Amino acid sequence: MSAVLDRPATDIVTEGAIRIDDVVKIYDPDGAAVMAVDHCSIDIPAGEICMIVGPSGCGKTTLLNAIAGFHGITSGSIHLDGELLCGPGQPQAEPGSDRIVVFQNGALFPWKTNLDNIAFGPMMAGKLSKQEIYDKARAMMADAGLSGTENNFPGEVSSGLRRRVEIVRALMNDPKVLLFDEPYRALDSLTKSVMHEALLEIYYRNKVTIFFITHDLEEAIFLGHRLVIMSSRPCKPKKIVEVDIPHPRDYSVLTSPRFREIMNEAKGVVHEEAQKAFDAGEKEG
Amino acid sequence: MSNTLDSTAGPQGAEVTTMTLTMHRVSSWLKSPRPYLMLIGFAAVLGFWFLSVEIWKLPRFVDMPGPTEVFSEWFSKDPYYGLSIYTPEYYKHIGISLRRIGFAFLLATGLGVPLGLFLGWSKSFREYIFPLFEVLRPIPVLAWVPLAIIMFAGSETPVIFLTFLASFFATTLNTMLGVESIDESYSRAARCLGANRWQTFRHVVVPGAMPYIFTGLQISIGVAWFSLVAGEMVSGQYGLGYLINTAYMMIEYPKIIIGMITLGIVGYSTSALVRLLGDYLMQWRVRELALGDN
Amino acid sequence: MSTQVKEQSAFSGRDVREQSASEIVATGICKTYGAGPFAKDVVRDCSFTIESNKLTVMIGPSGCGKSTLIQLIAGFETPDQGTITMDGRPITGPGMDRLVLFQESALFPWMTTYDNIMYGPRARGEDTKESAELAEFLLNKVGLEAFRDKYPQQLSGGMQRRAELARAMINKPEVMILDEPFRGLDNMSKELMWEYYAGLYEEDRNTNFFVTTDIDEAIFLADRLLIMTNLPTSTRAVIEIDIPRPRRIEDVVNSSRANEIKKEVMTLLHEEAMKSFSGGSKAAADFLDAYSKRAG
Amino acid sequence: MAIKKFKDKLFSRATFRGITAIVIFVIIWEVGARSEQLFGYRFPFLGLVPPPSDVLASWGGLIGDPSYWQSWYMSFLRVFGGFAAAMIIGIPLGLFMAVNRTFYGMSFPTFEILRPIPPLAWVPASIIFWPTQELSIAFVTFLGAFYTIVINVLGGARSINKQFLQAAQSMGASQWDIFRRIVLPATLPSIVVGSAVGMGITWEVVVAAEMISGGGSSGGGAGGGLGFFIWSSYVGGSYEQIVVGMISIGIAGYFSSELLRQLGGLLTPWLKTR
Repeated sequence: MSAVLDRPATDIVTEGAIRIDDVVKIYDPDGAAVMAVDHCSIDIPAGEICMIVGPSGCGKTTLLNAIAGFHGITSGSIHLDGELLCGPGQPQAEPGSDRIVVFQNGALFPWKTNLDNIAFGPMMAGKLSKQEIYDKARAMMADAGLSGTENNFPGEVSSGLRRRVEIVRALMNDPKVLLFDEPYRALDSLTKSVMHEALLEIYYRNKVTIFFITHDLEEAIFLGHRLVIMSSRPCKPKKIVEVDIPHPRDYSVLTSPRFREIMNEAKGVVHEEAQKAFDAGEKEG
Repeated sequence: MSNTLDSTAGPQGAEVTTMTLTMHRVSSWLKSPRPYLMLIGFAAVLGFWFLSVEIWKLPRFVDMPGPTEVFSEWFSKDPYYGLSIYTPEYYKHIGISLRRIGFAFLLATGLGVPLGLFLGWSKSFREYIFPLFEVLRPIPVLAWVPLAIIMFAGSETPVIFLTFLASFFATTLNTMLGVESIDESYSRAARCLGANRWQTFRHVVVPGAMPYIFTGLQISIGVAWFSLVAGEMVSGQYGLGYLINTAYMMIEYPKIIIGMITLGIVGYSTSALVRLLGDYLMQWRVRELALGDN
Repeated sequence: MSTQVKEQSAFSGRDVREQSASEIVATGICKTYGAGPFAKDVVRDCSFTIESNKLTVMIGPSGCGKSTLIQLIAGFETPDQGTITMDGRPITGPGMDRLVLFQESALFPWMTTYDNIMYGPRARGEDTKESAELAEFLLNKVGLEAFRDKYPQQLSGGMQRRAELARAMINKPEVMILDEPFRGLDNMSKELMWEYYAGLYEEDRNTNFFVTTDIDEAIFLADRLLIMTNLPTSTRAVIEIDIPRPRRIEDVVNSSRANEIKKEVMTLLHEEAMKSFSGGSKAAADFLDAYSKRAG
Repeated sequence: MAIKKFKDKLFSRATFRGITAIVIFVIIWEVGARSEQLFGYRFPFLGLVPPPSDVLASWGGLIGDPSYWQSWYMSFLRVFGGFAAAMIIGIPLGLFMAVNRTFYGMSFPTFEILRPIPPLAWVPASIIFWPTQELSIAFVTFLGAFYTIVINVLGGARSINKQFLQAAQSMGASQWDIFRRIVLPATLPSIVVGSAVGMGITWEVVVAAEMISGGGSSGGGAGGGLGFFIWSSYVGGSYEQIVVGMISIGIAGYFSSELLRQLGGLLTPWLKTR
């Protein structure tokens, strides 16, 4: 099976290619320099689901924050569709609605209803009328199976539902890239499996580039076109695994032989890094 | 984030109307031992007061006014010491204290909340102002009394100033802590979604700090009463603190106790009012908490 | 199956034959919380057996009454109807013979690792040399000797769970009850913990009762698998997992037997989700959503 | 390492900014206070306040004055006396309320009804009741810290993670052992927080009580203290000394809280590891 043919996404999507080039990030909290990201280069074509796999606290989030523009990089450069986000002369990217983050613990505003949360981005941009925005928000909620929860506050609905609202909130802004920071970490594995399918469902309808951080290999293989396995601290790509299972995927994939093969291929590398972190007794991030 | 029984109770909870909810709470409260224990507690305190003062006449208690003396004065149409729920003077004291509290509290909230928000929001503003704030804060509000009398003319302004000062510190500090407590990912999310700095402030910082602001206001109203009473006892005309102090000087002891009880009731009511306002403004919290409650 | 083992178990220092029969039987238990309009059936007519010297794993959708069942078995609460017996005697309250390991780490934050492990013996007034030696032995066993004077907050998630295992083992419980003990760990540490815990279990084959929502975890660990229904909870099915021990992650992951079981379990849980949808559980709604899409 | 950190902090931008703001504040105060001399026009409010330079001079004169230090001593004695009493009675009471449901049901509503009455409103009643003025001040001081401590202990003890108690129970711990080794240490952080807040209130109350009983109608005789020092300075017209007194109380209050914080840190070493 050829990897290229099995990516229906890439030939349609033209925007959202990320080029991470030789990025280094050094933290200097108490005078003791800590290298979080070490000469990291990743090339993500538009419309790809790229899974970044590595043990907790290895510096994956640092990379994500650099793309989103939450903090700067020490050297190297990051481009989005050929345009410089950050690099020489511009250490920190400007956060913008073309790259939206879905946070680890969720960042729906608890003081706004689900509908207001989803309408937030366009309301801030102020390009559409309020009526148009809310119509669009309602329609998108209905598409994602969220009808009936419009006037609930995020704290009133299940955690799985909250995650879905957050993804819809991001998609309302027609982003080029979605950045996921271990969003399903706190969910139990049954709910998590449901969320994976929901995410793919949404992805098939709105093909955007997805940069997804995880430590869960099964999640990574199930969702991703490609796995970038990171070494633990400082963070650096250690191995890249192509997942040549055709999309659209469903849960039967999990028990397929090819899935197992890829799992085994990746597992050795991941295990080694996990063992390192396990023995070091690092606190989890 | 735990998916325990409580958090899945959402949909059913929504169908139960407020009415049945209240009914159920009341009936289960009446079925529990709590109201009866509460009555026993009250009876014990009142009984001890009554017995020690009026029946046993214990050594130090004899000088104290007993409950019958206090309550007969308080509810008398023709009070012996001239103060009861039927005399306009009683309401004048309450009214004046309330007016002072209201003025000082509104002023402290109006200045303290914005200041606290900016202190929490802007790092450089905090670095300039907060140390000064911290230098002034350990000075007890009441140590300002003489200086306040010197600085402000008349007897009304110093009292209001003292009350304001106490509230102001509590409000500002809590508001600042509230802003600092907001999870960074909220403001990051807002910026991701294209909000500018002002929009982030308006849609994230202000509502996010709200729970802390209201905790601060609860404390603020408490310390406001605290310093108001002190201020009224030292200087000023009328007010409940003044009532208590003059009653002591005129040896009209039952009035002291009436003043104290009134203070308790009025003080409790004002803080309940602040709490209600908080609940009204923070529907999202009320509804979240209600889920875990039943 | 382990009754033939003659030698002492290496880590608990206890003769394996001593604990031959610690069986817990639950018959027809019901439990309702709340009253009036808030009454909520959590467990209804639920029966199951935790067989002696086996690792029984209970799996069910999150938010079903599994944690309630643990409260009942541990004796912190009593069922409204039905009986739970241990070796024929009814369970009336918490007891030393049944030890619970909780969902989130319940290590006492104000005690160091060593003091935490020593808590049980000290609480019973057995602060003896033997206990201290056993504590040291267990510290070594779980690889925390270098962290004996650290507070729980200074340990990683995986280390906290190991410390908690040691704190439980020092009390030599007849039955160990584990309530989603590895929840919240990242997946890699979790898999390492599975192997670790399975290794401990394989050493002396005590009666263990393990509750989880993770299918892989359940299949990897279990001798017997109890599949629970959604609210109100009762036993849906029992599956004997005949994968030979000792088990290694790679072997189990690749075995076709494990895959077969996984499919079976997934189907059963799916049906549960369908049934309870009318009950209005949000978790179940999520399930139904995803599964119906998969079917259509 | 520690020295380096301290040095970094000392010369950081934040320290510089803080000091700048305080210096500006003092300058404004000085200029404002001397506005009548400097501009021939008295600034509102500030124009009536003694300038900091005079305050400093007056303070210099007081350093050698034993009666000034006597005031410090008296206030400290009252604060720590009242505070210790509040701890000794408040902590066990709070714990008992948390442990015993019946007692809680009986005492908590009464407690909540009495709590909104500001401690200073108790002053006259207290003077009537207690034989000496010293005791009545002590009582009001005690009351100030008492409510806060009880509420914090109660809240802390009632919010203990249920799993801690269940874990201990299933390991065969007795009720007493659970109380001693679980409830007590788990409540300790809230006790520390409660006492820190209580300490602040204690200073407020002591100062006020000293002012009211000393400077008010009751004819003095309470024997000094910093609150009385301020009041007598006011009555005597030496305004610089009022400010000296205020600053002294500020310093005293700050050090008492700091002492408590350090002590609390020693008692709860596990919190530092977070």
